[in-house]
Amino acid sequence: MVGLSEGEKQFLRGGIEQDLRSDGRTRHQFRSVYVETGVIPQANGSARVRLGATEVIASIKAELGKPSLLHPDKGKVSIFVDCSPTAAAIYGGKGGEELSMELSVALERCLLGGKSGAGAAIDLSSLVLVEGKVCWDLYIDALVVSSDGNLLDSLAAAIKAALSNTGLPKVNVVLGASPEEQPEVDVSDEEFLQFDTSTVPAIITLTKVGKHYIVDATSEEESQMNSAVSVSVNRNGQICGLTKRGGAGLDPSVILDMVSVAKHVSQQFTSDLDSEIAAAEASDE
Amino acid sequence: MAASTYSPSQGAERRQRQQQMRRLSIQSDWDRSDGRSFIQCRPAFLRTGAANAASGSAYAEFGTTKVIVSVFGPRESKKAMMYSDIGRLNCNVTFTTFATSLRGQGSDNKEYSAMLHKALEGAVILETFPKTTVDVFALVLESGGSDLPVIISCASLALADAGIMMYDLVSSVSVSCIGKNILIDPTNEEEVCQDGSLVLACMPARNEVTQLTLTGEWSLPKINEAMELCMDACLKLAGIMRSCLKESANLSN
Amino acid sequence: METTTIGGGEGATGMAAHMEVEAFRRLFPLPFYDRHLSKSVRPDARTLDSARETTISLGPVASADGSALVKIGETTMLAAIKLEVMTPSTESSDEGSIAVEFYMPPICSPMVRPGRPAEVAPVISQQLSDVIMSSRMVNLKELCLISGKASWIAYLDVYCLNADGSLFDAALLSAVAAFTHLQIPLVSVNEEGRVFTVSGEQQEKTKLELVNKEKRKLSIGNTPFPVTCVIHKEHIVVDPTAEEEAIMETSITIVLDTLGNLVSIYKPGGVGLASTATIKECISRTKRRMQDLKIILEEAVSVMEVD
Amino acid sequence: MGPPPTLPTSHSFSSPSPKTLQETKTPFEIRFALLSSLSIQNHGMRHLKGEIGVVSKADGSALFEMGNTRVIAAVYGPKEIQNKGQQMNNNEALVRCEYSMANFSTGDRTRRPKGDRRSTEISLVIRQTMEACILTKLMPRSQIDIFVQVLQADGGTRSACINAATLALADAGVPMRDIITSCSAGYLCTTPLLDLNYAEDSAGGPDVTVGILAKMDKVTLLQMDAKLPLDTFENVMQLAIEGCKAVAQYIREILLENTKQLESRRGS
Amino acid sequence: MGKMEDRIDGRNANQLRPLACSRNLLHRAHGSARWSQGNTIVLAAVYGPKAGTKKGENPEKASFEVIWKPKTGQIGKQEREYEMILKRTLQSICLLNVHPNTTTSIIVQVVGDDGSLLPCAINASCAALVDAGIPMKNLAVAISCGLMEEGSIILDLTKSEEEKLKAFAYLVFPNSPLTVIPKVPLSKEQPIEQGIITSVTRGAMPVSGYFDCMNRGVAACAAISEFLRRSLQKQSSDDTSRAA
Repeated sequence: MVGLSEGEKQFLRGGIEQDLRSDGRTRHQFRSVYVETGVIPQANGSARVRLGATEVIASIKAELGKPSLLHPDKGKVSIFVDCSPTAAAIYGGKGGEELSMELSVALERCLLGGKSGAGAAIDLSSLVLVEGKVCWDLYIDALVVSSDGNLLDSLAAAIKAALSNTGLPKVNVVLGASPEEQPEVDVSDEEFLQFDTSTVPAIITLTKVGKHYIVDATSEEESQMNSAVSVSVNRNGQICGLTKRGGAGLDPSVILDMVSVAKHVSQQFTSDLDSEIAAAEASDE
Repeated sequence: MAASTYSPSQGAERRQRQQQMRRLSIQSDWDRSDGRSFIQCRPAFLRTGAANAASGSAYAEFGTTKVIVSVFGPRESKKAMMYSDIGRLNCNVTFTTFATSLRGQGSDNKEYSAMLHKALEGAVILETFPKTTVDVFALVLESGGSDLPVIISCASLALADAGIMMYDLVSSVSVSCIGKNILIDPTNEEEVCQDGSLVLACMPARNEVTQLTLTGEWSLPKINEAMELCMDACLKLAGIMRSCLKESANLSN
Repeated sequence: METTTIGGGEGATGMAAHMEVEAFRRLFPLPFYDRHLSKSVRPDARTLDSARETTISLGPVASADGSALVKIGETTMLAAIKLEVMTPSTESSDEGSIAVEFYMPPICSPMVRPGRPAEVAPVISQQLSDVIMSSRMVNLKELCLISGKASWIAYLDVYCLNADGSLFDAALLSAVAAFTHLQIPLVSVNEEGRVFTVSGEQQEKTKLELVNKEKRKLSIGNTPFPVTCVIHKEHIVVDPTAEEEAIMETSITIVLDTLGNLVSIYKPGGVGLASTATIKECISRTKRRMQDLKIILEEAVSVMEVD
Repeated sequence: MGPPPTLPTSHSFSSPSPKTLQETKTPFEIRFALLSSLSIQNHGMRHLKGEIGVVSKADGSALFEMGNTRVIAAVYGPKEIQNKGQQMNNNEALVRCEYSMANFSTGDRTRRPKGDRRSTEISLVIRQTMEACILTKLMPRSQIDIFVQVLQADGGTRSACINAATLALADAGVPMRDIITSCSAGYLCTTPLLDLNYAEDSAGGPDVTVGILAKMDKVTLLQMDAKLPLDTFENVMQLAIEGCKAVAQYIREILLENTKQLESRRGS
Repeated sequence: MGKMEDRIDGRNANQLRPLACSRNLLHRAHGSARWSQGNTIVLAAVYGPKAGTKKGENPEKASFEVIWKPKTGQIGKQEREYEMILKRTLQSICLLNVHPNTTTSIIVQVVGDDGSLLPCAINASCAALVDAGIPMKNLAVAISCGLMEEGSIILDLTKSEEEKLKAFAYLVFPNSPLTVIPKVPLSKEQPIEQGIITSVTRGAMPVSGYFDCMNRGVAACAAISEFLRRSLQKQSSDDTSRAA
């Protein structure tokens, strides 16, 4: 819903061509990232992340549940993204559902790994308390409060920050005598287990405008895109997920080039994000 | 018990899957259950004109994956839609209740609908039908693995059958990554125990990728290898699709 | 211009001389059909009392316990049955049950859009389950596994893949064929009281106690066969297409079973009235058609057995 | 989160130690803290916090906190009417309102579908309340969208939403005849209580929500559930009106501060 | 007339439950009627004709929509079927060419259900259409006929009878102009020329049984239509009439 005049479009495209974008950034430069943790007191972990004028909140809630029959040795994680109509009027009513679903699916794809669980950012087997009986169900709820482009990257960053803010209470499980009996669960309210978020990847979306690709596009820039590729890269430089958006086709070699650029950019972004998270955690204490 | 009724085969299936998973993760070399090699696709059966009520339709059968796609239009857009000087593409994917081994709800699959839309929108020349909508409706009769690629290929065939202008046919193939191996056109059992997957839709004649999704952990060279494998298979599939279209054109003459 | 479809007879016939057939068909559908019917022939070259070519193929859906694909002309129906286990109610502790659902997915007709189910879908759904229950085609006692503990619930889902008239006929025929094809899996019971399937080799190895060794097939008695007719003036038109149904609004569906009993006479309103003579005529058409359908179904079954 | 601002006026409303509530982490602790605050039987209002311009792309936006209840409001418009069918009257602006709750806004996580009964009702209440103060006649053939998003719900969400919407409308520069503020009051254990939190609200006593046009001193919104004797009701309502006035005072200060900042920015 | 075996409620096989019909009960509706057969009570309201037809309807004719409101709970498949049957039945008795491109809504509220619900709803809607002044060719009269095990027929079934019987049929007949002229008996030699408008059956029955139902149904419908006519003709302010 960005209405740009011909002149403005030319200005944007010209800037990108000359590696100087309208807000003064280079093509592969992120906007400054701001992280605040512990913003939702009733959640187990939460964070607010701001990238320029884009603002998202992520909250993690953990509930005790039963592992699924197919994977008795794994906990469950589900991700729900909601686009608040406050962020843009078109998200009102049912208008935001499609985008919300698309973002949720893209995040699940990037964070939860393959069907066998390989490459998952969150170690699902660490969520199991008693195999086949008790496990943690993690509900990751994210809300887009204000939107100025690059929602997916911001959401992934917010989820990472919220996960590092998460403390799961220590649980003592006493199994019943017979297999049908519900096990007794004792949830500690003093001891908490921290989450290891070093494996959580960062998502880098490269937006192709003209011949060039840019990272962290604003909504003005996104309106000019031909196509975009979101790549999730973990600390080891492995690719953990990839989604293409936008209609125009891409040459396979271009995609591979974009992936390698994303890999390169991710190192800087991940370290920036990590230090921001650490700072936020410190101030939160 | 959560549900009041249940399928008696749940337990057996679970055991089977666990066995399979154990087997596949240990060995590096094994035979696929249907006797194919790792880089061999299932035999594809394609037909146009499956439902005559539609402007164009196609039926695709890859192994046990069976899909019907009907295309309606170009026809009047919904009243609530605003004016648009290019056409709209509306995609909808539904699974039958008996498509999967556990009885489903038979509701729309929003995720696949969105993916189908993304895979096709780059290929359809929307400028040729301004103000109107082309509806692409897919029904998965039976799900036997690699459902999305089959839907995409079948849909582009149905679009061609309906005479909708496209830059090129879109063909789509997926691969599964299990252990060290890359398997093309995986079946359901293989998909369940995959470590990663890559779905690629492309216009082979233009060498352009219209849709690419990837899950699991991949290194750059491995992505390269998988993409090449897919592009190659897509090219072959497009050939089959083309001959299917020619055949139906000859028949009608 | 007067284009009322009811009274436009004379004007239309007058104009017909200078008009292309397709244009006449579109503009004056009713006179178009009137002229055909007066010569006892239909636009698709059928006589009034002949049905379209009907085919039945069994077992197209491998993931279901029983399935059938039925085509009557262009109308295509896919029916599949999945068996699940339920705890029977206390009133009928030795009976299973059947849950019928009829779907018209958007692929079947340009009139159906996603999210808005077709108006007739729930009606046909209800009609199907009424007829299947009325005919007592399936003995519900045969669906019992362990009296009072567990019994089968057969989920019958019928999908219309292409809608071109006489939907109920095709749907009921596919449902009957799917029940004929139904193969009940071998099951055993574990210590928690849950029923699970047993494959052949497993059974040999472990010597599990089987619950239903004999009851693998349902004995289908009293198969119901349907015929839909359109009543237009003095004509009775058998097996109408979608176009014929839309133009000549009065339709009547008759279901007879193999014993010659009347399972259903379904006539939901309509301009034309059905007199005793008309109904008798329809019944005799149904009897004739039933013989054909019986043979088609038997052939489909014998083809399966050869395979 | 900035330092909690102290309530600027009326000494009679003491802040019910918001610090302790904010520092808590787990749902268990929160519930415990809430229950203990119940036993204090505080007559006062929870601490207030307002912030203007939290959503950059909106024409006007604001964050409003009442204790642990925290909502965001965004205003889009006045703009062209999108759906002509909704236009009731050609001479007035069309005001629309949508209320939504974040999944994480309550203690028990529930996935709530959009447009359930409760949110439709609250949307309607907010819309009607705001319509009373917007000079709709000045903007014929146009539409104003008000979106309120609850980030944290701890009682009195209606009031918080109305207060946030007032701030957002002012930020958007929508002409209003007065500012509307809202506050709730209840009656528990023979004591009238101002600004109920969730635990107090769910105790089952009556809950009176009042909205007033602050300067004109008129009540535009009055809702109550449960039963209350008439004379007690008057007391409770009076208390709520006092609360509204305090909120109005605070909102005025925020708006003044905001205007000063705008002025200084323009001046520099 | 077969065996005069008494039924649970003391009626004989041929006897209908007490009928009652009152009209013009609702202020806002253009026409309304409440019809009861024993404990089965249906309230029907008619709104319209309103301008325009819904998508998919023929704009050259008047169209109808029926909204079924069950006594409790949500509308299910059975109710959707009833809506469709009711709509098509009413369409067939109204003059569709008088108000082309209009929609008339009929809202059917079930007040009590003790069997023969669909016939009762048809009778109620018919009376409501008359009350609203919708142009009609003739009235429709509905009856339920049950087939006993030994072949005899009972009329106007209660819910428990519907559940117990092997087979039954809901039949709708037009009230032919014949009944306007009083005291012309429907003799046995005279075949039912006008035929049935609507037929819905449950359970398997021999073909002859169905024709027996038709014969008995048409006779009973003559009585019902006589009652309907009398109650419609009454212009008293009270507008309530009761059958003996």
